[in-house]
Amino acid sequence: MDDRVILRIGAKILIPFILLFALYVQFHGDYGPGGGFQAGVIFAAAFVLYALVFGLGNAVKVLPPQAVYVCGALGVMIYMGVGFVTMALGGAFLDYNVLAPDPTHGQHYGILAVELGVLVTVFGVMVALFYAFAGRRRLDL
Amino acid sequence: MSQHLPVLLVAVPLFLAPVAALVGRWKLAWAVAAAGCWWAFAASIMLLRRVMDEGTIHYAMGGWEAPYGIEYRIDLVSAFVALIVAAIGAVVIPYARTSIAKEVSEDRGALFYSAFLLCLSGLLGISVTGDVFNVFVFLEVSSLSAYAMIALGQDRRALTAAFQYLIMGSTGATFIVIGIGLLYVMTGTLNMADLAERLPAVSDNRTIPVAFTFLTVGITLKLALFPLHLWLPNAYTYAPSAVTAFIASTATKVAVYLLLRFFFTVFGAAFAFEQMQLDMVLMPLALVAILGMSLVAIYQENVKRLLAFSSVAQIGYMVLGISFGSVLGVTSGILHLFNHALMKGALFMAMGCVMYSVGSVRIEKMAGLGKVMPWTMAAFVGGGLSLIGVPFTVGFVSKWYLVQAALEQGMWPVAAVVMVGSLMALVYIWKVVEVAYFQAADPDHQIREAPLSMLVPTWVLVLASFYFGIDASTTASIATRAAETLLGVGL
Amino acid sequence: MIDVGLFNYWAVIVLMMVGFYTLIARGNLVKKLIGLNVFQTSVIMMYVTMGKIEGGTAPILVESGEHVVYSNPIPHVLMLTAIVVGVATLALGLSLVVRINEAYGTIEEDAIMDEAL
Amino acid sequence: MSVGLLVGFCVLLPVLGAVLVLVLRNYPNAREAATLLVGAATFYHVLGLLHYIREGARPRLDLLEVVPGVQLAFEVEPLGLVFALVASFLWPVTTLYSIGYMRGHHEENQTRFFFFFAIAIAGALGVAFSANLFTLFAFYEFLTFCTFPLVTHHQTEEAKKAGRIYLGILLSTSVGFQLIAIIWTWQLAGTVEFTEGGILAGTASAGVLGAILILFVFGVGKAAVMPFHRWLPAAMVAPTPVSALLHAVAVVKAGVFTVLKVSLYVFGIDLLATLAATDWLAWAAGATIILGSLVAFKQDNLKARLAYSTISQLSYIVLGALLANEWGIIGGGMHIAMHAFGKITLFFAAGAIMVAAHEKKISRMHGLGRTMPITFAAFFVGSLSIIGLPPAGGSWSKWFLGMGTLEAGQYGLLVVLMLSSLLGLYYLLEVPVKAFFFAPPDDAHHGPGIKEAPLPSLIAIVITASATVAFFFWPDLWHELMTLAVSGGAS
Amino acid sequence: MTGFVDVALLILLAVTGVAIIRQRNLFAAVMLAGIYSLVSAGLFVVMDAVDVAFTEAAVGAGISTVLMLGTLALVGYKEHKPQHTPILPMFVVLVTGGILVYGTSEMPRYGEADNPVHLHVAPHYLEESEHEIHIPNVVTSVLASYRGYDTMGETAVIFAAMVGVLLLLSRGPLPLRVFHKGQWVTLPPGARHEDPPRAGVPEEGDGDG
Repeated sequence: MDDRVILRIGAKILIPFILLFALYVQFHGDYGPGGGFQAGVIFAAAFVLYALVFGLGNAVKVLPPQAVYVCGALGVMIYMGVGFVTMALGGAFLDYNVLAPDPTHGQHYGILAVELGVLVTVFGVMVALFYAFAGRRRLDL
Repeated sequence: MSQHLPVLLVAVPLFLAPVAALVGRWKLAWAVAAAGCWWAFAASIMLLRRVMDEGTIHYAMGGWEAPYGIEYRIDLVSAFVALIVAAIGAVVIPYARTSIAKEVSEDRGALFYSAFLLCLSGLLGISVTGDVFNVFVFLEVSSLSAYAMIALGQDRRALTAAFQYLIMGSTGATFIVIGIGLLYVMTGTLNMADLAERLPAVSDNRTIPVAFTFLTVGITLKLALFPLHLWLPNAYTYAPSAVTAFIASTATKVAVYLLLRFFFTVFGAAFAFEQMQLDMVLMPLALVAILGMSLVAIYQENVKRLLAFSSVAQIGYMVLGISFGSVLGVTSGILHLFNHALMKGALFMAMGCVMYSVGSVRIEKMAGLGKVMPWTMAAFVGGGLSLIGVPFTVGFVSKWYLVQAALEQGMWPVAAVVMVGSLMALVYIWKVVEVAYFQAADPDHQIREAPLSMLVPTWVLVLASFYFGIDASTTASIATRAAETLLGVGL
Repeated sequence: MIDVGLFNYWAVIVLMMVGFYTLIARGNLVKKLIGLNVFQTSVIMMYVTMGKIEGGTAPILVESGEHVVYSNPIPHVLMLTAIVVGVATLALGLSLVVRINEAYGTIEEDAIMDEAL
Repeated sequence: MSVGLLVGFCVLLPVLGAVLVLVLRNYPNAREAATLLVGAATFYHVLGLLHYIREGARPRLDLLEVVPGVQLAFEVEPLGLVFALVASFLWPVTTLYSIGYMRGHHEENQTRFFFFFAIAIAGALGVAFSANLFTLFAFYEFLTFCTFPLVTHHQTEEAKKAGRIYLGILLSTSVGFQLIAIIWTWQLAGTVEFTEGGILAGTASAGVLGAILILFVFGVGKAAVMPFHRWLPAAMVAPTPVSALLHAVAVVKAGVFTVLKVSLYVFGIDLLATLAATDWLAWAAGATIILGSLVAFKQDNLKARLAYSTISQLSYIVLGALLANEWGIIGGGMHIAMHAFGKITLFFAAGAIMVAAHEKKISRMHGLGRTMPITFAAFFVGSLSIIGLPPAGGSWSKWFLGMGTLEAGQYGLLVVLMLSSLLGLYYLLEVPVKAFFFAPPDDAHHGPGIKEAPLPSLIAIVITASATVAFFFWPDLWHELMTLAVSGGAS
Repeated sequence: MTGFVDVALLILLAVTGVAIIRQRNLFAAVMLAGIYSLVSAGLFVVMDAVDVAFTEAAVGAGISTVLMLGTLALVGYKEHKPQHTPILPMFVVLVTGGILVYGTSEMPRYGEADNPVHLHVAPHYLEESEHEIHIPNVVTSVLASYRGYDTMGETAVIFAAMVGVLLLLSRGPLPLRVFHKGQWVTLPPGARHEDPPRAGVPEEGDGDG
């Protein structure tokens, strides 16, 4: 029982840091290694840790599966949405130059937006995969 | 809007895929999927017309010019293949509404239609892209969704079939990635046109032939050319009917397109046929596929399985056409790609109707169906006639060109094999027809004709396979022009 | 410094074949997927090897006056995509394995064949 | 209506008739009346074409281009008109006969019967009027498929087996040989249009052209040159009107007509005469003539005997084509008409015997002539025509054929013709002789119920028998048309 | 120095790979696969591919391992002894490997700056990215902008994986539908999958499906 207490407290301390790290990876992706994909995986890892320590039931309460699916779908839509927006603004599909008066600013916004899309999708999908596998009760043979 | 058509063709259905997954209710998801499919169909028609009028269309993604960015490069071949894929999608989707609601549970409808859209947009993406790595990405989009859809079949063997497909498909994809890598290391580019320009300078290097080999083997796995076809019969047999109809008429066709694209655009016919002696490998395999797989088809007791083996044989026809390496040969390959999509789609959809009403597609269960399900079985006969290659059907047109291509090169034994293959088609189609028309139905079974929502799409394909068999000049001239584009002659 | 020459490629090829062998020779479905994973990881190594320039550094631009050699970023980009594709395939494959196990009670190819007969 | 449209209308009329049959399926009398009327109208319009032919015109109708350079087109020329006149005249006559037969025999599925019957006539007219090899092949195959439901009309195990043989042989020869020959011709000559004097001369070596000729002659399975004759006896399981019109006139004549047409308009007489293959094939036809007669000699079943007699007689026409001189062609063309009228009379009689006396075996027909004098008299007349004795039309065509062998210096073949006629003398005349002059066997069930066949059938028999005799005295129409065909221009 | 680390890591990878083949405890094999990914991530760092290394560590060693363990929890840990002598696979593998070695034998040597691969498109990115996109990490700029369309496809791939896995695994066992007496019926949960010849006769479930 003591182990679990340590585990829980450890996790409680660790999870905010993991989330923070994920955000760092997301937004520092322009300057160092990292980006939406890695950040998404780390985000998901935080929830996986939560679910492992506090049980799937509690994890599902914090983050209902439905929300996870929505994330998975939403990210793709964000990414493609950027493409449609650039198109509406008169550029080619995913031509970020048109997002701001200054092309390099436009590139920044665009990259930020699509990385966000990647983050949301990857996070959603990874947690959804975990839920799907962990949530399936073993049927004894 | 119209200058964005190339990307919208792919992006709209791809965007609608998550939408379909989100709407939740399966009927709504179906509507979203239908919108995506029909949009793709309309867009592909417009694209084909534009390509025919204006020539090759370029579209630079993100505004980055090739080779620095990814470009969509749509020539006649691409546009034609995209049209085939989109057309089949547009026909299958109304069919799927009834068929899938029965064969797959309704609560998975939303996800299913999402997967359907992903598969469609993946296949469309492959057919219009001008970047080799982009091919791989969209190949995986379509493949992953196809694996999942196949696994939804009611028989538990659908699961093993999907797994087998996944293993072989991923192996193929990995081979393709290796091939792309070897090309890249020698040229530094991933753009097809740029590759074509840079390859001749380095083609004496051992790396390029090996890259060629890996790409060929990888695509051949996806294509299910004998002897790498092992995944196909199970996958087609146990997948839900609508999925079989869609995958059978599109996935392998797009793989054939890839083969054409790599052989003729990227490597060039001279390299593929003179340096690599491609015809020496492909032609025997194609001939064995035609004869061997038709023979195996004759002995099948499950009609979907029978048609699946017939598909492997028909793929042999397409590859045979390509292996001639001549304009006429490639024309026949492209033409058969279109024609086979029509007829196999019709046949598999007819079998879906049987599955719907009878619950099985084993031959012995089809006794007397000619009387109780006249429209379904008439559609089967219609598609079957096309498979045999009777005049006024698309199958005849394919054979006309294929035999011509063989005779042009003085290979009359090859022409004979083509004919023997179609006679074997007669045997396996007739096997089904006899049971359906000459045996009495089991009076205990209350079998009704399939609903109109399934019959109409089936008949659309049957009639199309007659229409394009009677008036083949449009398709034939497009195919000829496409072949000329690929081989770089007559321009 | 050891001159690696083409050794790197060949070592990677050996690894690839280890994965490929596991993929096609083993009857256990999970083992097959592990093999696929190893195979794909090794392909990633092949690409990354192509992008390496001796004495170069990671392609993250630094503000400095002198000339810096950067390794080729393109293979890295491609392989990021490939890794994602790999894990996607793996996830789908594993879910199929779970369902196969439920339907057949085994994940061994031979036993499944026997079951199916 | 322009002449070209008239040609199309002639082919379309039977299809309209078929539709009428479907519409009127619940009113048997109206249904049959419709067939009769449409039949008469068809003949009337075909006859209308005669006038243009005599003027040297070649009415043509281009329907559409199926593949670039290959058209679906009709063109009327004298030889085709011979066939069309025969088929369209005998159609209403056979319908008349069928009314009596089908009702007298209480056959099921009469609507389907009359429907496919009309469709088959459309196919035969399509063959007759085809302007090129493609159109000919298309209608040839069409004819095969739409006669299949007629052959298997009874849907018994026996019918199923016969249907397999029928379809199997006709399709394997046409697809396996004929189609290759057509595409080869297209490859060499660049056209498949029927042209005066042929299109193949000078395009390839004599060996290749010989090979194509062999492919053509054996590829036309409907001409029943041995060893591809088995389908014809098998098809005899069909109701007798089918045997009468289709398997004595429309289908088999479509076969020999094709051979004649190919000889005249694809090879040309001059080229044909120079090919070594022509001689060998002529002997193959000669062998079929003798063997067919010998086998007919041994048959006790009347319809089977007539079938083998047909096989033998068909080879007369094939032989006429292969003699490669004007005599032979004229004789062959005239024999299309003469044999058609003679043989249909024989089949009508055989059917009448079946309906009235339920008798199939010749050995049990002793004495029947006394109760069915008209039928057996007609049989006698028909026999004379087939054997080639006056006063029946067949003597003319045989005369020309004989002259053809002399002209060609083929004395051996002349002996063959003589020998076969002698055999025919026995195996055909045996029937009326036994019927008129032998006493009925003691155990025969020729009870008091037996009388002549139903009136409509009897009328039909009388019409064809009288025509047979009339053609002896007035063979001018056929002779004139065939002379036009070989001379190639206006009279 | 790099060369030495390089070789050492490759040898380690080879050892791990062979161990994976030989290991018949799937749990151990999965762990070894995780180690394999981790070591390869190290190799990627050595070869300047820091982004790839990061991802490989997170995915290969992280997510993949979790998913595989999740699967093993459902399907069991033991691999059967192979029943066939793997002659054909061995042959295929040797041929494939042989072809690859042949193909690489004339390839540009490892790490040289004037290889064609470094001369064509990559320099453009390294030089122009600075003012076209203005972010230092060229991998990010290529990934998200120059080849942003690929990355969009990549998100679609993972989304496809989610759709596929949910189709297969969500909401308990797939309801089983069979054709019975002229219509399609859903079987009660727990019924067995049936082969088509017997499909018309739904049996009572015995709880294992």
